[in-house]
Amino acid sequence: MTTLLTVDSLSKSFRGVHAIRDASFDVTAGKVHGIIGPNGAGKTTLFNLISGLLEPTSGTVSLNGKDISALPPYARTQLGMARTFQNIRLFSEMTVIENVLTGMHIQLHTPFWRTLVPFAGAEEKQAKAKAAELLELVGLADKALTRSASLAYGEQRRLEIARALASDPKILLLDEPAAGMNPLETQDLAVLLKKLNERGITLLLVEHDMRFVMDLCDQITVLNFGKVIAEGEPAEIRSNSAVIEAYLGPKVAERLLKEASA
Amino acid sequence: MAEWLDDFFFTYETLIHGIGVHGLLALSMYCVMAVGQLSLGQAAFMGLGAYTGALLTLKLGLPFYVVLPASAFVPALIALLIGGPTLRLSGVYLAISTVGLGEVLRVIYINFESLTGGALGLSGIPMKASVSLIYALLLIALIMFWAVGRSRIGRAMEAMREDEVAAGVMGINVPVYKLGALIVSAMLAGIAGCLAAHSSSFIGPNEYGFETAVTILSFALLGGIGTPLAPVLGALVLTALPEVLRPLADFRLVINGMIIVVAILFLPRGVLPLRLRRSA
Amino acid sequence: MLAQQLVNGLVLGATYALFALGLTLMFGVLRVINLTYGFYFSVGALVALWLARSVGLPIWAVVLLGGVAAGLVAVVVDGVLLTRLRRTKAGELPSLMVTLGAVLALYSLSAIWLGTEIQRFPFDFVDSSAFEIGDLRISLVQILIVCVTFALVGLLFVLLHYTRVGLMIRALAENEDTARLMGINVDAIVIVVSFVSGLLGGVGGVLIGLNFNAIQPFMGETMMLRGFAVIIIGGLGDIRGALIAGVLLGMFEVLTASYISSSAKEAVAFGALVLTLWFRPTGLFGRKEVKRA
Amino acid sequence: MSDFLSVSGLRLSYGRTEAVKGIDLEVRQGAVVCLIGANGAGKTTTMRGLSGLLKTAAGSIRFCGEDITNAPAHKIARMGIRQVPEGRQVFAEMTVDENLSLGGLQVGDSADFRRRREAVLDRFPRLRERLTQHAGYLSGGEQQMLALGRALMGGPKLLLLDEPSMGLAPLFVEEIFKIVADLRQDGTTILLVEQNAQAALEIADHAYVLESGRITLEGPAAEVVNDPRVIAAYLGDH
Amino acid sequence: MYRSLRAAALALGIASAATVPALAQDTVTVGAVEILSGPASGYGIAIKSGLEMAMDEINAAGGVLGGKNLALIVEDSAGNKDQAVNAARKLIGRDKVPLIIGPTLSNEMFAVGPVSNGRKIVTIGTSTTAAGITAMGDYIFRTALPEADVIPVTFKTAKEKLGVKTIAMMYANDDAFAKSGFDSMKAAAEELGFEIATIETFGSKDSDFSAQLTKIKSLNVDAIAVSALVEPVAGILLQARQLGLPETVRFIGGNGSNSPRLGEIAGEAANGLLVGSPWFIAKKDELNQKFVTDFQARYNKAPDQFAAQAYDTMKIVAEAIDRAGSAESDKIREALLATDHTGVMGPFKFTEGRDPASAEGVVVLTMQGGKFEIFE
Repeated sequence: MTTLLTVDSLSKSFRGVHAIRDASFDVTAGKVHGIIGPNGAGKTTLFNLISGLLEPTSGTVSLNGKDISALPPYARTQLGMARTFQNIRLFSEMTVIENVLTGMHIQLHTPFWRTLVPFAGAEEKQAKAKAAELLELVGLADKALTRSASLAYGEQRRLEIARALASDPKILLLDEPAAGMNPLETQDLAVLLKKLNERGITLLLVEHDMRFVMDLCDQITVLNFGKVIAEGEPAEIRSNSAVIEAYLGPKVAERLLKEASA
Repeated sequence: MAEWLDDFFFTYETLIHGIGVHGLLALSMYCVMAVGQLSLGQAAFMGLGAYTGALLTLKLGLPFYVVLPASAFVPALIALLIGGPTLRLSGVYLAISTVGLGEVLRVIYINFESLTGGALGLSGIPMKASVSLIYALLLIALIMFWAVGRSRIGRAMEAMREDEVAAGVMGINVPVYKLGALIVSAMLAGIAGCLAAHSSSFIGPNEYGFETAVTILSFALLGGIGTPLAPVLGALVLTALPEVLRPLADFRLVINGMIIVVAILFLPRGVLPLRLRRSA
Repeated sequence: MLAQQLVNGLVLGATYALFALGLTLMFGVLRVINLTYGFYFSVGALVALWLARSVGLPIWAVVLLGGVAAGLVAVVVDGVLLTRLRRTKAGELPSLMVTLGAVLALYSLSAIWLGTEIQRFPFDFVDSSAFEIGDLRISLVQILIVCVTFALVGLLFVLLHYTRVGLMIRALAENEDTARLMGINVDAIVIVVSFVSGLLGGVGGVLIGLNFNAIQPFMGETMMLRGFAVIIIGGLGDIRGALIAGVLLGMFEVLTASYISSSAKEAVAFGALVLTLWFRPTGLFGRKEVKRA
Repeated sequence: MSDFLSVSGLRLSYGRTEAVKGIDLEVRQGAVVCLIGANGAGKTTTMRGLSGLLKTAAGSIRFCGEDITNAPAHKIARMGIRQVPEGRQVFAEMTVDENLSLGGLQVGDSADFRRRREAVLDRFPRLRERLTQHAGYLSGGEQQMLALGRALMGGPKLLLLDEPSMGLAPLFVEEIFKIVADLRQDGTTILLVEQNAQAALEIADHAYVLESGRITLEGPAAEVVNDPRVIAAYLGDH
Repeated sequence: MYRSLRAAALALGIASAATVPALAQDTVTVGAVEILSGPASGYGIAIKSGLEMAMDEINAAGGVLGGKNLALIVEDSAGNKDQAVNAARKLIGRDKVPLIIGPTLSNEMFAVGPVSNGRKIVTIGTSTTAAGITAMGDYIFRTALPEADVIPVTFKTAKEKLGVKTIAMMYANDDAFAKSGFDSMKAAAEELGFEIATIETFGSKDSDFSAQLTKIKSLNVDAIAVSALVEPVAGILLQARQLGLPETVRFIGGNGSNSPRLGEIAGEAANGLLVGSPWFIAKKDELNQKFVTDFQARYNKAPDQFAAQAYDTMKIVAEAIDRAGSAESDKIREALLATDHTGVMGPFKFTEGRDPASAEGVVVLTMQGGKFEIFE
C-alpha cells in the first residue's frame, strides 16, 4: 500500500474566514477515495487547493512524495493529476473530440509545421485514435464531432471525465461527478468509475449522492466546517455519529443509532 | 490596356500596400486575442519595428534582408521585457498598460532627436517593401497561423481563450503560451511597421499611438477571430473603407464608427464567424 | 517659484481628478470602460459655451446646465449602446469596443456640426482678477476649479454613503442579482449612474474649458488617456483614489516640468501608470485580489 | 387551489441546460414548506426562478392572485417575496446597518422602517452589536443572520430561504432553525430549501423532494421525514 | 452629386477608367489634397476656400488656355499621411491631374512628395513651411515662405526696435511644424546673439502651460519666442497673463501665430505679440483690399494667411498653365519656374530650388486689441 497523495495540515482562509482548517489525509494508490460533507463544508476549496487553483494559507500537498504545494495547475497535470469541475467547464466551442485532444496536450510534441505536410501527422492520428477510444469508453463515440456545448448535461459530465483521462493521470479528482444526473446515469457513472479504477487509476471524489459514494469508495474522509471530522471505510462512516449528525441533525442520528444497536 | 492597369495600380498602390500591412497587423492582434488577451500595444510594437527598420536602413545602410528580421527582433525583446509583469494582468489592465507602453515610446521618439529626428520623424526612407514582398509575408503568416491553429498548439490556445483555468488543468503552461503569443505578435507587428516605413518613405512619432492601436484592434473585432483569415478580412474592409467612403467626406469617420458599433452589437463573432476546422 | 508651481500642480491635478471622477464611478458601478466619457466632457463645455454666448446665462447656470446636458447625453448613449450588451452579460471587451466605435462617430458628427476651431467663453464672462501674495498669483477660476473638485468629491461621497440612491448604487456595484432581490430597479439605477457620471464629466468640461479657454469637440479625447492613468493609479472605481491620484499626478507633472525638463512631463503619467501596474495592479487604493491564472 | 403561491409546469434553464423540468408547487399562507433534495437537483434554480432572477422557460407562477411569471425581480421583491440567497450574499463592503437599510428600501426613512429595524435587531442582538462593521468581516453565522434580517426588513409575505444552514457551525445551525421556527410562529410564510433534511422537515408543514429537476415525492412533512427514500437519498442504502 | 457618385463607383471598382469619360475637353483640372475633416480641418478648409475663390475669378475672367475652364478636385487627407498619399495617387492615377496643390501639413508632404515627384507631377505646397520640402525633387514647389526666411526678420526687428537681449523659447515638441519653426528660431537667435535663458517644450494638444510659464517668469527674460499652432499659442498667452507675466515681456510667434484666430481666442492677452508674415489682412494695396472684401462677402468670415496663400497659388498656377500653353505637367513645371506674379501677398518669384524667392514682402505685425497691425 503506497500513498499517492498526501494532504498535510492544509489551511486556507479568505479574508479571515477559514474555509479549510488544518486538514490532513492520505490517498492510497489504486483506491477510490471519497470526500463527503454537507454543503459549504469546504470540499470544493479543498479540491482547488489540491489541483493548484488556489494557494494554501499553510500546509502542504504532496504527490508521490514530492511537495507540489507551490506548483501551478499545469505542472501538477504533468506530474499525473487530472480533475473535473463541479460546474462543468468544457471548451464549449470545440467539438467533443477536440476537448479530449486538448486533454492530451502534455503528451503531444509534434511541431506545428508538420500540419503543413500532408500525411505527416502520425502523432495527431494516434492521438485521435486514443481520443476515440476514450469517447467509446464514456459512451460518446457517436458524438465525436458534435459541438460540446450542445451535449446533454450527463453527456457533458462524461466528456469532462474523458478529457481528464486523456492526460493519462495517476490520480483523477472528480468534483461531484454525479451532480445533476438521474439515477440511471448515476449508475452508469459508477460502472465507468469502477472500470477506471480497475485500470489502476486512483480516484479522489467529492460527491453528495451517498448511495453512490458508499458503493464506490474504499475510503472516505468527512469534512465539516473545513475540518476533517471522520475518516474510514464506508461502513465505519455510515455508523459514525458525528457524520450522521452533520447530515441529518442530532435527533435522527440518535434514532438511527438506536435502531442499529437494537 | 496596360497603361490603364498601370494607372490603376499607381492609384491604389498605397491602398494595396496598406491592406497588406494592415493584414499583418490584424494577424498580430489575432495572435494575442487567440489566447484570450487584449492588447492595445500592437501599435507600439509596430512603431518599434518601423523606427528600427528605418534607422538601420538610413543610418547604417544595411540591406533589407537584414533590416526586416532586426525590426522583428527589437519589438520581440521589448515584449519579453514587459511580458513578465503585464501577463499577471488581465483584460482591461493589460490593455491599458500596453497603451502606456505606446505613450512612453512616443515620448522617447520625440526626445531622442539626434537619432529619431524628434517630431520631424524620419523621411527619405527608400521604398524597399514591394507589394509582392508584403503579400508574400502575409501569405506566409496566414499559412503559419493556419498550421498552428490546426495543431495541438492552436487547440491549446483556443482552450485558454475559452477557459483559462480549465486549460491550465489540462496541463497547458498558460503563462508561457501568453508570453509566447505576445512575443510572436510583437514580431509580426514589428515586421508590419518596417514594411510600412519602407513603403511610405516617412515615419513620425505620432503615428503609433492610441488611435492606431484601436484601429488594429477593430480589424480583429470586425473580422472575428475564429480563423486567421477573419482578422485579415477585417483589415481589408476597414482599410478600404475610408477610400470607398471618400465621397462621403466628413461623414466617413461617422460611418466608420457606426460600422464598429453595429458589428459589435449585431455581429459579435465578426463578419467571418467561422471556426477553424481541426478534427475531421 | 515653488509656491506658484505647487498651486499650478494643484489646479492641474484638480482638473485631472474632476475629469476622472465620473469615469471611475462609471467603471465602479457599471463595470464598463466607457470611452464615450470624454465626449460628455466636450458636450458639457460646448453646451455651456452656447448658453453663455447665445442665451447669456450667468456662470453658475452655465456650469449646471452644461453638466445636466452631458448627463442626459450619457443616459441616451448608455441606453442605446450598452443595454443590449448588459442583458447578455457580454463582458468588458465588447463594451469597450462598442463605446470606441460610438465615440469615433460622435466626435466626428459634432466636428461636422460645430467645426473644430477652438472657441472660448466671452472675455467678460468670468472675473479674470486674481489674488496676489508677493509673486504668487491665484486666479478666481483656479480657485473655483479646486473648490468645485473638492466639493464634488464631497457631494459624491455624501450621495453614495448617506442617501438611499447611493445605497442602491453601491449595492448594484457589489452584486447585481442581490440588488434586485432587495427590490432595486437596476435599470433605473443604471440610468442614474450614467446621468451622474455624465454630469460630472460635463461639469468638468465647463470648468476646464473656462480655465484653459480652449473648447472644441475633441477636447475630451485628449483628456481620456490622462483620465485612464488617473483611475488606474487611484484604483478602478475608487472615488477617493481618483482625487488623490489626480492631484498627485498634476503635482508630479508640474514639478517635473519645472525642475527636471518640460519634455519629461509627458512621460510622468504613463511612467506612474506602468509602475502602478507593475507593483500594485489594483491601484493605490484598490482592494480586490488579483486573480491567479 | 391555494391563492397564495402556486407554481405549475415550471421549467427553467441555464443556456441550453434545463435544470428544472416542469414542477408544480404550492405554498399556503402561513405555512412552512420545504424543498429537499441532493445537490444539483434544481433547488436553488427553482428559488431563482421564483424570485425572478431567472427567466422561466415555460409554466406559470401566481402569487396572491397575480400572475408574476417573468415579472422583473425588483417587482417581485416589492410584492413581498423576499429571497435569502444561497451563500448569504451580504454586501460585504457595506456596514451591517446599510445592509439592513437595503432590505427596507421600500419603507424608506419612516416610522415603519424604524420599527422593523428595531424588531430585527431585537431578534438578532448580535447584529446590534456589529451595526457599524463591514458585513464582510462578520462570521458565517452572523452573515446568515444579517441576510435573514435584511430580508425581514422588507416585511416579506413569503420568505424564500435557500440553504440557511449551509457551512455554519452546529451552534449557529441550531440558532438559525430556532429563528425559522419563531418566524413561523409569527405567521410568516416560508419556502425553505435545505440540505439539513431532518431539521427542515421538523419545522415544515409540507415537503417536496426534488430529484434531477423533477418532484419525486410530496406530502406532509411528518410523513416525508419517515420515508425511507429520503434517508436513502441522503445516506445511501441503510 | 454626379461627382460623388462617380467617385463612389470608382472607389468601389465598379467602373473602369476606360469607360469613364475624362472631364470634358474644355476644362483643365488640377487637384488639391487638404485636411477637410478631423481636428486640423480648419487649415484645409481655409485653403480650399482661397483656392475655389481664385478659381471662380479665373473662370469668370475667361479661364485658361484661351477659354478653357479651370476645375479643381479637392481630396481630403484628414491630416493622415497615408490618406494624403492615397488622395494624391487617386488624383494622379484616376483623375490624371497634371498638378497638385497641397497637402496641408509638412508631414503629409514628406509622404506625398516622393510619390508625385516620382510620377513627375507638379506639387505645390501652400502651407508647408518645414525645412527640406522642396529638396525632395524637381517637381516639388512651395509658395509658403519657409519659417527660416520669416523668423530672422521678426527676431531682427525685436532686437533693433525693442532691444531684446535674453529670450526664452517654447515649442510643441511633438509637432513637426512647430519643431521645424523652433529650429529656425534657435538658429536666428544664435545668429543675432540672443541669450537663450531656457527652452521649454509642451505637447501640441496640451492646455496647461503654467509650469513652463512660471519657470520662465522667474528667469526675467525680455521676450518669449513660441513655435506652435495657434491654439496652444493662445493658451500660452492667456495663462502668461494670468500668472502675472509683465506686459513688457514680449511674445514672438512663428507662422502658427499668424492667424486672426489668435486675437479671437486670446483677446487682450495677445497684445504686443510680434509675428512676421508674408501677408497682412490690412495691407492697403487695392488687390488685397478687394480679396479681403470678396472673401468676407463669399464666406462670411475674414480670410487668414492660409486662404491668402492658397488664393495667390491658384492664380500663379493659372498663369503658369497659360504660359506653358498646355496642361502638361512638364511644361507647367518649366513655366512655374518663370513665375513673376503680383498677388495679395505682394510680388512673387520662385528660386531655382522652387522656394519663394524673397522674404522682402515679410511684414512684422503686432497684436493690439485682438487685431494685427503693422509693428512700428
